[in-house]
Amino acid sequence: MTLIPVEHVLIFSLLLFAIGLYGTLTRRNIIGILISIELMLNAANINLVVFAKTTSLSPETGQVFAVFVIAIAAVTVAVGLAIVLALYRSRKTIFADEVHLLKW
Amino acid sequence: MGPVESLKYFIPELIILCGAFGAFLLDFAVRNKRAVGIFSLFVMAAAAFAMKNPAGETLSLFYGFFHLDVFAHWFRIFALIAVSVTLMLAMDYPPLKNRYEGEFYGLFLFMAFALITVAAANNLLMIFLAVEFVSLLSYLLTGFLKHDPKAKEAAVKYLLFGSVCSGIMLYGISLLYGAAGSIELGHVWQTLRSPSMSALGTVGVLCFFAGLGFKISMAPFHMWAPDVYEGAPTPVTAFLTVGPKALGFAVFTRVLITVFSPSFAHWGVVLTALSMLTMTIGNLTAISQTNIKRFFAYSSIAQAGYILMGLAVFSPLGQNAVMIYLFAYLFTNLGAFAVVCLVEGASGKSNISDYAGLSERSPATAFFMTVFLLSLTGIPPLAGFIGKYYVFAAAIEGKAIALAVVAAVNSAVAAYYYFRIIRVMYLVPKAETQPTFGTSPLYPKIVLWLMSAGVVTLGLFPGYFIKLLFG
Amino acid sequence: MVTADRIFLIPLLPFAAFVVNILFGARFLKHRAAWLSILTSIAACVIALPVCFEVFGGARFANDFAWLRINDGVLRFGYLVDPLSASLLFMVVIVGTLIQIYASGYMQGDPRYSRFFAYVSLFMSAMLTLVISNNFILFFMAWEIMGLCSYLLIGFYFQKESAAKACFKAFLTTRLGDVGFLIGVLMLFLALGTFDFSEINRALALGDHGALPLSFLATSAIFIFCGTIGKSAQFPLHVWLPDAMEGPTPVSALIHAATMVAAGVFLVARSFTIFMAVPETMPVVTTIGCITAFMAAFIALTQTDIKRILAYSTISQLGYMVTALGMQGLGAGTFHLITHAFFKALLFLGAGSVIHGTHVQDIRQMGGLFKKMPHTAVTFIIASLALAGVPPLSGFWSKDEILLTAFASGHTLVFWILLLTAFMTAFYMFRLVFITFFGKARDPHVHAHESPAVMTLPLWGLVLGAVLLGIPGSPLMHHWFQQFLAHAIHHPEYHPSAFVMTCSVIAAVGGITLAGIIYMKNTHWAESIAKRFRPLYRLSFNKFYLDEIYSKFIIRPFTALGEVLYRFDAKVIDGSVNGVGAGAMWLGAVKNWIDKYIVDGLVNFMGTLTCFLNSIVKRLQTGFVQNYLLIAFLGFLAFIIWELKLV
Amino acid sequence: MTSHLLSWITFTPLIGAFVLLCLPKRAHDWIRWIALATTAITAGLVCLAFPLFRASESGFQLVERAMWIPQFNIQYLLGMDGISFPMVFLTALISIMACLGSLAHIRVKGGREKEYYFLFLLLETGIMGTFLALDLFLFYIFWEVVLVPMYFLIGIWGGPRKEYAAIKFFLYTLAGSLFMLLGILAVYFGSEPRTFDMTLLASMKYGLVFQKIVFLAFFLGFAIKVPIFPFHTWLPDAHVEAPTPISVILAGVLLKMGTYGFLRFSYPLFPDAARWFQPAMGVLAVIGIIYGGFVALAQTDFKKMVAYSSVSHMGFVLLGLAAMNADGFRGALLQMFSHGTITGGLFLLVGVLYDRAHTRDLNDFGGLGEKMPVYAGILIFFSLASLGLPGLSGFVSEFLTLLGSFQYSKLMTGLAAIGILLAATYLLYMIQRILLGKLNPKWSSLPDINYLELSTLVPLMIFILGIGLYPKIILDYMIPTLDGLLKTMGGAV
Amino acid sequence: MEILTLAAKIGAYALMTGVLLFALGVVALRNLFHSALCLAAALIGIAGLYLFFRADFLAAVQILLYVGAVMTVIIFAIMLTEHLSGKTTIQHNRQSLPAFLGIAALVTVIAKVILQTPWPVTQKALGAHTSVEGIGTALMTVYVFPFEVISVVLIAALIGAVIIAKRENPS
Repeated sequence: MTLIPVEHVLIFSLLLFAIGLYGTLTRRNIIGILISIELMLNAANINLVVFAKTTSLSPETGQVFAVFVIAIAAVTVAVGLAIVLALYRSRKTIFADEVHLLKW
Repeated sequence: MGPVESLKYFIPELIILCGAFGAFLLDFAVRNKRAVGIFSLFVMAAAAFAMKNPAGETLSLFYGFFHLDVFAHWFRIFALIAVSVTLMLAMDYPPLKNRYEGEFYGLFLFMAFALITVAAANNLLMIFLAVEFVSLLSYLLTGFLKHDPKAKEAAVKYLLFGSVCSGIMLYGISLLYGAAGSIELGHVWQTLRSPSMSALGTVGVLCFFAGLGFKISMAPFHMWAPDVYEGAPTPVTAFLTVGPKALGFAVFTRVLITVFSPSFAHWGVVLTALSMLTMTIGNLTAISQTNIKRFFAYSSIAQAGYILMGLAVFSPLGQNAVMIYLFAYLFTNLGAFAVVCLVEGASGKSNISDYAGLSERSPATAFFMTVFLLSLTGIPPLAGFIGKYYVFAAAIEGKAIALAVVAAVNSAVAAYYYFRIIRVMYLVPKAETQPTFGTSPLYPKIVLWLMSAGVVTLGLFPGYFIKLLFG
Repeated sequence: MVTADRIFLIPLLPFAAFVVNILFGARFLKHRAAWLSILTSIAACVIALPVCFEVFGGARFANDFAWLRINDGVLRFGYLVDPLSASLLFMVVIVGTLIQIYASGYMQGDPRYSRFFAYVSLFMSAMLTLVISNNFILFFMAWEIMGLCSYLLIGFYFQKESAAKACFKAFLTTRLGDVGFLIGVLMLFLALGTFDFSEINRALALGDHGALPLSFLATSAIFIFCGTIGKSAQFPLHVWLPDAMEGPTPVSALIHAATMVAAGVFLVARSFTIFMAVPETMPVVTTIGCITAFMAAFIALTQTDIKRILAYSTISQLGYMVTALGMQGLGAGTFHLITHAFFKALLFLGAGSVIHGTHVQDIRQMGGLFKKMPHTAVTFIIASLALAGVPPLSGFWSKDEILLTAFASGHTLVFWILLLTAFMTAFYMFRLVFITFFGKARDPHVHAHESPAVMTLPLWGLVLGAVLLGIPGSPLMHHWFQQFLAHAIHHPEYHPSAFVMTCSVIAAVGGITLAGIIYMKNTHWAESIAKRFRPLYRLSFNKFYLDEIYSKFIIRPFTALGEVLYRFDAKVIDGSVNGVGAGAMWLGAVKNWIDKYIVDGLVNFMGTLTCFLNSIVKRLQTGFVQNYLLIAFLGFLAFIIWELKLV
Repeated sequence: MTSHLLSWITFTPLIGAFVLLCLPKRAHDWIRWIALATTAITAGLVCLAFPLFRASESGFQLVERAMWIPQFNIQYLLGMDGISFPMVFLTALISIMACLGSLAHIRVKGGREKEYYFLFLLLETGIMGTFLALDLFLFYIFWEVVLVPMYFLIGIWGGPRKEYAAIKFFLYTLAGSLFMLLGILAVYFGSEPRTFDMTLLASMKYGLVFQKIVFLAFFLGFAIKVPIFPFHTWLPDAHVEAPTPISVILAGVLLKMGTYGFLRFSYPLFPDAARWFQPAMGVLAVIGIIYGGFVALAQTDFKKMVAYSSVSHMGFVLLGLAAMNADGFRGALLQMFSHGTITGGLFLLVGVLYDRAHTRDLNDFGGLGEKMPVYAGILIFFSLASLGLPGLSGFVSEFLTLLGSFQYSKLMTGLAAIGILLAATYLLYMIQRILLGKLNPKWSSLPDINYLELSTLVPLMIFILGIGLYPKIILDYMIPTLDGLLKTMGGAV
Repeated sequence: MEILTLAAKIGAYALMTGVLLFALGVVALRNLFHSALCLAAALIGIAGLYLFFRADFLAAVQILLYVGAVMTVIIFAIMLTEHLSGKTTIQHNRQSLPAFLGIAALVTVIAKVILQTPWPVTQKALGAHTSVEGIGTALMTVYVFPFEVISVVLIAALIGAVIIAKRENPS
């Protein structure tokens, strides 16, 4: 970590986060959106790991946090896909802009 | 405090956890799923019985990951009430019959546990974790009725919106963590005080707001709420309008009060703006609703705006205001949803037009609904008024005149749409086609009585509650 | 403290009659209602007349009690019987009683007989209160209640559209003056700090005008005079009195000839010290009086309704009195007031008798009634002579006093106008007399008969007054009456002048003669004269077009303003509020929400704005979750940019 | 009972209301009689206050004090003085009359009597409490409590546009009172020690700017209730649509809550701001008087005309308040009382006619004086009282008001005098159109007023006449308090 | 050492670039399956970065949990709904432009903030080495409560997910 300035990694993770966010905003496919969310979570994870190695007061904190985030991400995907499958079964669509019964 | 010593203070939560697993087991064993519900209620009662007010001292259980203080205590009581009432409503909710009813109760017990962890979360990690826990359970419960396309749509929207918001929040958390080098809120506060960190603090905290704002349905992160509330099964909607929202506020309060002491008062401007925006949008949109659940969704957005007033002024009074308001809102909104459940149970629909002539079809129900709506409007001497009084008082004390005026105007607008329901119930004659009310099911009725008792008592003797909550 | 006092009974007795009659009259008393009123009236007479004579002998009565606390003082109500009020009291009780006796016959058979007497009793009570009141507020209260009675009695035959209109007009027109009166009184209070007559007189006598400038007092006096203009039917508010003749004739006699309308003159007399303190107000009074006197007489020349002729004559005579007061002739004015009350009441009663006997009011349908109604005719002619100012009847003496005042005080123009008016008075009165009582019966459908004794006896009673009452003020008694009044309020006096008397007699006799020539001998002359002086005739016949002018320039704009404001209220104030957003409304949303929310529900500021915003905000909720996310994200971004002070 | 007399006065109607709630819906007679008895008992309790109340003292009497919400120093604090006593008495009086008026009227309106009387009694409690509360917080609560039953009473038993009128009334007043709440809170936080206690607050001094802002906040709340031009538009609608007894309460008592608020709170708490706003209030008063008069003139609806006449007459109250001197205050308070009785009576009379003819169009009537002589007499009586005929209470109050305002501004008084003239015009015009003229054959079978209706009107007439003839009887109760108020405001008595 | 360092540095930057490219592929590719593969590649790249940061444990978790478990589930879901993920369907909605502009602004702003901030890098942290063992101990001691909570989350969520994903069978 002495090799690369922390800012560079942070910019990298920011870009990754931005790409993920862009995906969530523009992907029609709900699975695509979920994938994009994974990118966002990973961006945050990179931050956590980098900070664990640079600014953290105790070395484990960031990494342990990252482990929890990965776990939560996995659960989110599981729950998300379960819901998407249920939706797919009844509505025959997995496009986010085709589910708009509820509005106004 | 280490894990072993902590356990003796952790008994209520353990009861709930064991109860949850027990409920799943019981679900296999019994045919009448209602028994599971009753069992769950007993679990909640047992937990409540086991709870002790830490009264003044702060217990940092599990190395500080479970931060039990008076504040957390009252929010876990809040969570228990919310969950128990939801259970009672669910037990007489026809669409849930024969659709994994037992699991539903079990999940709700987990939800109770999740809410308690939120209340006791005192660092960035636990906040993220606990909030995600609540969120995930909420997505699942929203989509629980699989036969209902609306429910699934709601779940999907909830999931997507919630995940993105928590992604943003997590990003903010990571930045805050990096800046402070620690996940303790106290450290974060220390760090952010230095001027060079203020820009980063801004970004981090606003990211944080995104995640919490989503929970409390604060504008502009509120837009999921109407769709989800409309689509979700009614007892779940009832729960969602109070439970996660209140706990979101709990975290919000904790973060703001510990992270931002009054030296961070410039955040007050942002919060003031958010508060005004939230209540205005909620109120403006609520006016034209035709579905009662959606209507209450917007109403709950507006209520969130009022509650934010308490936070925006950064004062002890404001902090208390949030709590009092939430309790008032708890009784009121759950009561109102009990009526919604009853009407839905009788007519199978939840349109506002289905309430026509309710005062003749079921005078008691209409009367209770009126009480709750008046409380939401903030008419004394009901609980809602005490909440409103508190937030107004906090605003005036903090010299936030503009905020107070905007809130006052908003309250007047709100009165209009709350009275729309009253109008429909009392002034619009019932249609020929509407079914008559049979005997109302027992549990929602109990809820009605309990909640209205809460609304009236809190309204008439707020002094007692204030003393109870804040000593 | 209220002390039991017989003088308090004077107004209270008729009031008791009113209460009993209004509550029980219709059901229990029926025709006995009249007797109750008359009895209380007589009782009032019995109490009042000794009091009057005591005052004539130099006594003075006053008593009061606290009625109301105003500011840091106390407003005390009570009575004050001084020479001025004693003379009025004397006249009112006698005339009032006689007219009520007459009315008991005249109103016989009316379905609302008891109501009538209730009203009349109330009127008597108010009039008596007014006369003996000791302060302006009590005076004003009585004054207004008289106005009410006038209203009720003019509208007594309310089924007639014209009567309904007339009472409305009468009340409103006088009310206009009353409001001025009230303001004047308030100003006076501000200047002098009291409402009490005695205290006002005392203060002014000492030259104490209060803290405020004298011009303030003058303004106050003018405002008070407004009351007179309204009540005594002075120009320009005289229009109500002729219409007031829609009421039963005894009412016209009592209220609209003898007493109430004279109260306006009495008001000026009552506040004479104020006018004296600010003499620059006097010309206003004189001018108004003079115009009224002349104009009304001029109009009376061409009228054909017997009661209207008398009404205009009343206006004209009231103008005379006001003119006199304006020239500081308190004695002359009051003297004429008293005498006039008797002979004008007599004239009206006579007219009533004629109407009662013939059932018509238009003099062109009458004629030759002298033989059929001898009592009526004789009394009527005596009264006419008195009015015309033929010596030695009372009218002559009082009118002469006024002319003398004008002449001697140097108001030459006024003198000549009044003289001309006197001539016209004599003319139109005898035009009336000749057409009505002499010649041939013009309308074959009219079957006249003499009235019963209950009606004719009061006529004779009044004749006594009309004939004799001139004496106390005449040179024969060395102007006893004027001097008597001067005890109380000092005012200038003049020596009788032969020139003035001569002129007066010539005018009277000339008028009568001319009327005789035209209407007895050469009846066709009337028409040719009318033709020759067409514009003048028209002017007179149409009462100077004043009603039309008022209607066009005052009443219609007035009501129109009400309409306009109402529309303003409904559209603008309510709508302002609706319409704030109206300019900027949004495409199709507009109609939608107007229909749905405005028409259906809330029509006010909040409503409009709210619904308008609602239509926008609601549209953001598209149902597309990514739209939500985008909005949330952009909002989030905006807050970051704002909070980082990048904007 | 006398030791907690004010509480009994306030809550007796509430007790009655809950007794009603326990009765079965069909027990109509019981419901009616219990409601009536409750109002009568309340009135009796108010009468009990007469021997206990010392009229010559200016402070609060019969005070009841108990800590309610100690955290905010909020007290249950009731008290009565010369300002509230007449109002409480008026409330008791008008409530009985309105209840009597309801007996026949609500039956006609299609039942739901239990709910009706429940709300009616709830309303009475709210009004009584408003007039008796001395703690600002408590006052606000009662103030708001009044709104809700009113909404239902108009909304359920009202005329054709009842829903609109009800919600309009509700929203207008609620909006106003919310601002008042902000003002109350500002006062609370501006006080040292913090308190809502009226008696303590009045002795505190605030900065002028603070006073002005808070005065405005209170003003909004009170002005809408009065209603002061231009906040009056709810009034015609509410009055016209409300059922007769409710119109009576509305005009008779409810409007007074606004002007009462000025006297009780705005003036003693913010005397400097009051003086600063004096011209503005005067101008609004005059506008109200003239405007209300003109608009009343243009009405063809009987009830609407009376409603607008209220705007005009309440303008006199405001004018008296704006005068800020002894006579003005006395006039204003007396006008509040007399307007309550007079307009209440007029609305009852409108109801009597409407119940028979089912129309209120003035142009539709005519000549009823012949058919209904007693009614005609009473209508004329009340109209005359309304137009300020001397001898009736309206005159005394208007006279005092004008006397007071004259000392303040001659121009305003002069303009207000136009209002008197207008009152005469529209009232007589109304009488002309209803009672005089030819009888419209449509109405040839209208029965005259009956004894029940008469019983609602005669007591009011007695008060109108009594006060008109000898105003001292009531003014003696008012004057010490009003003089005290004036002294605290720094004016000379 | 110099060369090694340089190589490591270049490798790290290359890895970052690669991850970003794959990430772009995730959001930009039409075929969802390809997107998923891109995601897998990006995740592996990130795991590499973790190694570079000497977070070996995390790298392992990343590979095992993410690439192994999560990706499998995702690809399974994509297969199930395959005919909808095909090339023919438009895969992006119409708000690309505002989203892009907004995100560009966000990146600019936050990048500026990141570069401005004086990150409190401590030598202690730089020098610290966290072993797998250390993390395990931490999870079992200090972080025992969150660890337990996350296990409850897993159980609860999986029960829920199963119920939701099950076919509707009215029993």
